[in-house]
Amino acid sequence: MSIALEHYLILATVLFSIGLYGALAKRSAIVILMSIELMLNAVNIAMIAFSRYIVPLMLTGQVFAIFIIVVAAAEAAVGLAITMAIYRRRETIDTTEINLMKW
Amino acid sequence: MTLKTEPFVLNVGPQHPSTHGVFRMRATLDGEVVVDIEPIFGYLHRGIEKLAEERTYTGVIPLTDRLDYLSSMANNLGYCLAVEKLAGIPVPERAQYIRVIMAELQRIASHLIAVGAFLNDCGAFMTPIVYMIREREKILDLFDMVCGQRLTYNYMRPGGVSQEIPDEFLPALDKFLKQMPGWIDEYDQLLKENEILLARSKGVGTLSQELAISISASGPVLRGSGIKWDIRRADPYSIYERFEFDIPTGTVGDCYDRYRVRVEEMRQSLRILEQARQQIPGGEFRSKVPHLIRPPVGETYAHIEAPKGELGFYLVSDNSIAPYRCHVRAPSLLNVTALRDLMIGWKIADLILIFGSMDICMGEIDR
Amino acid sequence: MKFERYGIGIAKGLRVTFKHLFRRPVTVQYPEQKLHMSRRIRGNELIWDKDKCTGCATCAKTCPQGVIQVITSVDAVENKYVVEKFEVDTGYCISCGLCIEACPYEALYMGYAYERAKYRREDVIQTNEQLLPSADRLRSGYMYPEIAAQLPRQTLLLERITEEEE
Amino acid sequence: MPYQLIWLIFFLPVISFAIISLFIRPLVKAESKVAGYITITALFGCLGLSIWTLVTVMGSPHHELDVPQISWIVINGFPFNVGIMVDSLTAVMLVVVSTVSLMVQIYSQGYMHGDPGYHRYYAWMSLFTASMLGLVMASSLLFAFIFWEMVGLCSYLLIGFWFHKPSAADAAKKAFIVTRLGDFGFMAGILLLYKTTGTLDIAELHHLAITGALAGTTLTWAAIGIFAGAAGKSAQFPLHVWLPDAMEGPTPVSALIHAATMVAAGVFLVARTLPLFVNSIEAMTTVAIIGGFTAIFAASMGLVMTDIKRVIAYSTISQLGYMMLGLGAAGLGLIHQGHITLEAAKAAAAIGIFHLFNHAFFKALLFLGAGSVNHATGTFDMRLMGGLRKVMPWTYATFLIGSLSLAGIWPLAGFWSKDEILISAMENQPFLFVLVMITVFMTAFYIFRVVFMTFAGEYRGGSPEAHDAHPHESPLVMVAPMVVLAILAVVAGLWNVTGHFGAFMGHGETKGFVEGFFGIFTHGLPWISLVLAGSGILLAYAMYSARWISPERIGAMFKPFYTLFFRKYWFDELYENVFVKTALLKGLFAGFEVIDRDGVDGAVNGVANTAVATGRTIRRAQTGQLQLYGLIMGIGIVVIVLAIYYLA
Amino acid sequence: MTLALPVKDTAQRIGEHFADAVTEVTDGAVIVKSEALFQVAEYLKTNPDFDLNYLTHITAVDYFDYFEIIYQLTSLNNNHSLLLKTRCYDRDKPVVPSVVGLWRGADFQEREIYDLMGISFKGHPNLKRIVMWDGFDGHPLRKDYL
Amino acid sequence: MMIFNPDPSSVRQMPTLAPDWPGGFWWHWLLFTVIIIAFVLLLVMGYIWLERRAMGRMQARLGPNRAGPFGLLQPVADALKVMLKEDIVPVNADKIVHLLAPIIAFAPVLIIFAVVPFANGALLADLNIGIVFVVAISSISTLGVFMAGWGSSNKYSLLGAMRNVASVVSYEIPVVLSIAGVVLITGSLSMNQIVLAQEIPFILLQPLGFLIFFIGGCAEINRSPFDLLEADSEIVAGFHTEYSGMKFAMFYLVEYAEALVISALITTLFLGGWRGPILPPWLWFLVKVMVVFFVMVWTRTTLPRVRIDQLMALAWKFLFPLALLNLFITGIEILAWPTAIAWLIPVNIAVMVILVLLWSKLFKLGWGRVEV
Amino acid sequence: MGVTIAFWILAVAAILGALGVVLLRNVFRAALSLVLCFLAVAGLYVTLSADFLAAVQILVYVGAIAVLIILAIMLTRDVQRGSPGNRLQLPAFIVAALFLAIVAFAIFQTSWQLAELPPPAPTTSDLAFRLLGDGGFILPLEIAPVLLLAAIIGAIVLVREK
Repeated sequence: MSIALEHYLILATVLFSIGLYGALAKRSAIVILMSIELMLNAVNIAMIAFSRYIVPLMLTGQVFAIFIIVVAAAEAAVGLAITMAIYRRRETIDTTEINLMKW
Repeated sequence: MTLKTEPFVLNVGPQHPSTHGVFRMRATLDGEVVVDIEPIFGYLHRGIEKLAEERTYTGVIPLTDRLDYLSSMANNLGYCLAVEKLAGIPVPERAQYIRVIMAELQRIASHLIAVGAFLNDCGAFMTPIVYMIREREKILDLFDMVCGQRLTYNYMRPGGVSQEIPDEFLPALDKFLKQMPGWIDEYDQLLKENEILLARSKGVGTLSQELAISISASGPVLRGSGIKWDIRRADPYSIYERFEFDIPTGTVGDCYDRYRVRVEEMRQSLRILEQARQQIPGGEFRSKVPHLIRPPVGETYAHIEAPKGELGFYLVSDNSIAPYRCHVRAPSLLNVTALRDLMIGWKIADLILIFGSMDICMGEIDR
Repeated sequence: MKFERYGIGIAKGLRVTFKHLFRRPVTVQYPEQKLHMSRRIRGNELIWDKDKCTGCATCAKTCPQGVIQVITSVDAVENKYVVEKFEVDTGYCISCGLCIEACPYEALYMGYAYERAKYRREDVIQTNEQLLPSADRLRSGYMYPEIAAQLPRQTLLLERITEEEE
Repeated sequence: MPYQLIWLIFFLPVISFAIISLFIRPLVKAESKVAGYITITALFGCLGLSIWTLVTVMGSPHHELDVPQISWIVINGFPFNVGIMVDSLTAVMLVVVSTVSLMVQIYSQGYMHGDPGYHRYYAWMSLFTASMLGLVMASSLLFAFIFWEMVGLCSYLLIGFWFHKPSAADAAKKAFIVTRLGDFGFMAGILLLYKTTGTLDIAELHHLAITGALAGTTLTWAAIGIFAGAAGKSAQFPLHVWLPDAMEGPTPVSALIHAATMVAAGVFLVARTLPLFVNSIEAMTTVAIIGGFTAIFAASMGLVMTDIKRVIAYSTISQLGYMMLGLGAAGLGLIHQGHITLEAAKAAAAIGIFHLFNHAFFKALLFLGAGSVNHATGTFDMRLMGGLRKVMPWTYATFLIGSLSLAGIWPLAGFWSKDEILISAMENQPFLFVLVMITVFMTAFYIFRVVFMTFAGEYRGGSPEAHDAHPHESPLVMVAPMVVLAILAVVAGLWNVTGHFGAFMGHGETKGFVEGFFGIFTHGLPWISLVLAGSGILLAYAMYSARWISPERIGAMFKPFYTLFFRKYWFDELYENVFVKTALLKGLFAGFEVIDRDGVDGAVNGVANTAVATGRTIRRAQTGQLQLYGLIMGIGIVVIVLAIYYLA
Repeated sequence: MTLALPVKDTAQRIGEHFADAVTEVTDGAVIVKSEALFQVAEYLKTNPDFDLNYLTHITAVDYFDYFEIIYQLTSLNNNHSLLLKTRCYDRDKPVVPSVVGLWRGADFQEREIYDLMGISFKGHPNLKRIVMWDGFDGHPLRKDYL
Repeated sequence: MMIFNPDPSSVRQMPTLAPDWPGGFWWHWLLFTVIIIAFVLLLVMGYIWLERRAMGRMQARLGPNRAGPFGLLQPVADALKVMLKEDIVPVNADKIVHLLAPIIAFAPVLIIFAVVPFANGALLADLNIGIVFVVAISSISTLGVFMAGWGSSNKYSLLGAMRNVASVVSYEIPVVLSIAGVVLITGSLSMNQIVLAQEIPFILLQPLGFLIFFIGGCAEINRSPFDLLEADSEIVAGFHTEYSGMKFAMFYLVEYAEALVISALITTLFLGGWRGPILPPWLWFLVKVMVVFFVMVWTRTTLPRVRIDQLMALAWKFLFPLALLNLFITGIEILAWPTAIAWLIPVNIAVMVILVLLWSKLFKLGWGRVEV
Repeated sequence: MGVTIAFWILAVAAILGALGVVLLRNVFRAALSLVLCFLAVAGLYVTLSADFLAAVQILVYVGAIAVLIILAIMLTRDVQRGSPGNRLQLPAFIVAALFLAIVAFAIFQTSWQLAELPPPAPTTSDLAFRLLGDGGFILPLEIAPVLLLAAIIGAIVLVREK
């Protein structure tokens, strides 16, 4: 069985779902950030797979993947910085204890 | 940007590559920055002061060898001066010269180690210290020739020195005096102007004049801070008033100044050695001293400018053959007082550097 | 505008190390290559001249470490002490040489040899015959200039380097 | 020489700025004069190239050079082009800017000597000059706007040059904020134009406006927006309040930025976009009226100021009003004629720009003179000066020339340009004409009040903390630029005696020199204006030099007016107290509060109470846990996707 | 040559300022009451005639009846020195004032004396054992130790 | 006029010489895997020997001279000794991380050699992204060091690891920027193409880039004077303080293999790789690599170590702007003179000297007292 | 064939890595497992003949982001706490599973219009033309660094000591 587009898409979906679960169900802010990175990676796989199988000469998906990587880098930097700032202020990065936005 | 992290307690020592002995600093760090530091010692405590109370006046001399084991000759000299002062023993002219020659050679040897270790602490990978140990080796050869030992000389005695210098000593000394200035110049070439060394040591660990006086610092540490205080000049002992030499001082008292002061002091020591070599007279090497010295009741304090600073012996006699109390004023112990002030706010690397620039000998601190 | 000469300091240092690359090293290849020790070396053993010793135990009194033990009996006939046991615990000896200096009868010498490591603790305690001079237990010239004169001249690092360079 | 060299006009000061800020400032001690030399060298190059450009433009067929554009970025097929537009207007502006800038920089060598911020000063001056040159050369409104803002930034930096003085820092902020108000208009205009036409290329916009593709309300609002920007930069009523305060900056800065170049940028902008204005009678009328009103309004305040720089500053505002009036009147004249062509529209700018051209020289000269006086006395307060004529002959002579030129005395530069504006106003706006005739009198009076108070009579001691009780002539490096500018202030007007300037700008016939030089008096108007100006001078002489009339008496007599003028029509207070504090805080917001409390609240409270009760129950759901929200979002997505599939 | 200050005159001058602070004058040393020690030391340090700004060393001697604490003071500017002593008769709880406030160099030396001689220094900021370990019993340098 | 108007045909096509090494994928793969492993292991031993001998001689010592002729077998003896040593794992250590760390640090170093050409076309894979591959893969080793520092549960290790991360992350940037200069000239990312493009060695065309790459490379692999993460006088042995036996040997190997990587990269990027007259290409490659390494040893012998903040300052305030300027200047040169012309050599060297001097003036390593 | 094997290996590695991120108790190990996932994804890119992106993936994700995450883990000392889940574990699992099911369903339902062309072999230069050439993404490419710069500055400001 040769590998087709669906394989990659399913793989991407699985990764995305795992990331989704992690982002929703974890307490540690850093683990949540890691899960979000997973989701972004899943999107990248899908993008590149589309690019490869649907418009192989255009490379549009790859171009978008590059931008997603940029966004991911920015997100990691800012997200971790926020985590650090919160940690310094409140000595914890447990998201269940960070609920300033409540009410 | 400073990234504040958890305070972090780090034990530097007692076994650490660059604590120059079994010395321990409990450093509280913030990231790499030292927030607090506590020097802890006593790992090498042998109770020399207590032991001295049990020994004859002569028997104490081997103990003094083990104070600052990098400058045993100077320790011997200091102790013998104290005993001579206490018991009123005269010293022959030739012995005085031999003592000065030994003391100054010892100063060079000690400074070589100090400078080499300091540069090694800067991270110059072994090279300077290997070079400097090579030079020290030549001095040790001379000492070996004179007294048969390379580290614990036990050479001086109240009233002179233990033996006459051998015949081949003075020619060898001449040779050494001829070569040594060239070697010092070469070491200066190696690292004196090195940009990295300057960046590392200039302005680092600045010991202000006030603080230096307040902590009773002495030796190159005090002079590095720009205070022209040298006991050889201020209170000349032995025959130092006969020699011409300068007292090198630093300007701001940073690590670099202390390093430079030591190097310059080596040059000045060479000058003294030259003069002593020219003037050395013949005669007795030791005055007649009874085998067991019994000084009259009393107390005395004699101090010398040891390589590391003012080394003093405070002797109390009760007219027995052993000192009633023998206190050693150890320069390293007092110099180490400043560590906390100098190190706080610097990084770990600087901590090592500052410690290296103080040139501390644990044998002296713990005694 | 005055430009400082950046890098010159580093270059000078590099020159010094590079020069050393072509100098002869000072290392001594120890077991094959041995230097002559100082004539006055205080090697880590004592050599006892049984004949000269009177058993006065001045050395034992002088020793700051108390490593010398002299047990004597009185020989009433000759009116002198007989040394029954002359024991030196070399393990405690600090080679200060005070005993040699103190000996009024020139009966005690420092050893000239230095390779005297022992495998067992009790071997370092030397008694009577073990202390006598022999072919491999030469006497050092410490406090004895006449013995020193017979010993080979000390090798000086100072001279070795000088000879090679000139 | 290839046309690409024109780029150098812009890049030379940029390079100078880069060198100074990157290398000179960190590396060289503040005492060194290197920065000044670099700037002056760069500006010499600029001036040479500008003159060459002017000559080339004169020689070219349509007084326009075709310099190829560079595509910077293409968005959706729409290219943003980087280009320069070189026509007669640009060429004239280039010469003005580089000449004045060069003179000011040379002068600054003396004036700023020893200032700790010397290098910074030159860096910013270079940057300013570069931006100004970029502004006049920009071929696209987008780039014009960019440089416009850079000019504003430099102005801010330079007004606040001595930022340790609170007054300077405040003045800088004030200037920045007030001009920003106008810039909003400018930006809105640009956006409006871009939205309507899809281009920002000035030439294309001109074309669209002339052909009528761009017309009606859009055009009017766009033009008024642009004019708002221009009014902000050119300190037109009611945005004039910043300029007098901007005198806190170093005097050469005032001379360059707040007299000759940046404030004139507003006029330039209107001139540049005049083809847009002339298609909207409303916009054109606004320009004319604001200009004319500003002229007399500012002049009236200039009458009573005691600070020499402030007098000149108000004079600048007044003169800028003249220029606006000149543009407006010419434009209205064109509209009245009916048939509007691009050439005619462009040419209509000639009158205003000619005044700008002359004004730049004599006003810079006046400012430099004021700076020179300050250099000697340590103060700007005229009441502490006097009698400087003897000790500062060069300053006096040049200042006098500048004053005469400003007052519009024949045959100095000011006369010629002012006269044309008067003629144009008379033909198109009789009411404004009356106002500006009064202004002519006022102008002559206040500037000679300055001259007499400063230079005539006895020395009144200078600044209390002056280092030197004896004022002295300024050094050569300061006097020389003043002399050059004085010569220009005399001869610059002669360009259009023959009508050549107008022709160069694209309009009108030329005549012989002699005919123009003396023929002007065949009209009645010059006579009237000369008489008015003369009487102003006379009155000033009477009051401040000869003391026939006591100024105090006059002041007491016209006490209400004096107070009104002296307090600047309470404009600062108006803005501060009325607009900000009263109108906004008390009036508008308070009104809202009343409506809110009584009208809205009553109706709402009932609803609100219900809502609160509901909210109290529902808010439990809002736990502040982001993840819960995420979960619900996830559920939502799942539901939606399911729904889509179910429905499809 | 560092000049030893004439003890008689010095004692007299100290006595002028602090009545009965000086208990005894031996040849070479001035002995003051331990209560007045800090004030006397401060006077000696700050008075420009003495200007004894440099504390060469501190030591203590156990004479069975009393402890003698010895302060060797030096003036770096005037190059003279003075031996200042105080005595402490309470063998069980010997206390003398600390001079760390005047000379930081006294810090470790006082700790060492406390450690080895068992003399407490009142006012010392960090008086704990320095060479012996915490919990060590006794004071080795006392004559009655072993 | 378009400033940037890329056209595929305008990229200079390098003449590709046919690889003179055996073809066939699997054979090629096998051969080069063996060659690489042998090359790395042997050369690492050679490096250790060279470093110890050269350093010994520069320090007036002899260096290793007992095992084998001239002590050549000393590295072997060392390796044997260290492998026979007890493998100690601290009680509190994270065992798995502790175990994995040396492997993760070591593997990427080997992988990098896949794209290093030993002779024309003689490389495991002539990837068209060659140099990006190198940069990417080399960033993985950091992770190994990090894991070692973390997994040892030793404060010195942790400090060493932190220092390593800080320095590697900082120095990656100037290094990549200086590589970019080379890539601009070559127009290809492939290592083989880069070598083929070097009619003139790029050290002459890119002297500033070479300097930056050399300094940055030394810092990235923590060679003296940037050997902060194992600064023996400060933090004992840094991240591998707690390692012994085999694992320590791995780190030791990594250390020298990384040095090998950097010297191979410098050789390939700046010194013309395997190109050279007379001698066979692979020998040229070896000689150049050795020379580069000797310079590293030389500096290590001479220079003191910088401090961590000075290290960072050097990266961000000195190398980074210079690298940017270098890239900028190179870009202008490429645009203006698309073919590398010989007279750019003196110009570029002059530019380097001027820029370095100027920037040194602006830049101070800093005294760096932090107020607490 | 080779690609098929590679795909399955890499896919399994990626999923294992991803599962490790969410399941491992030790945060440090979770981060390492994330690195495994990233590396596997990079490998997948290679199988999709996106070699340049694979290198970029390693460079950015492994070289920068993972290191950053580990650094943050060290600085927050969070590793002692482990990585417990919150109360939403079960609903989150259900939502994730549902999401997976639906999207998988959608993927299989859609009939993809595949192009049968092989992709360009070395993508680097083509990618460059797509990004920088006419009608390319030059503006986004210029904006992206601005975004990054802003993010970096923001991060610095956030972690800076007040």
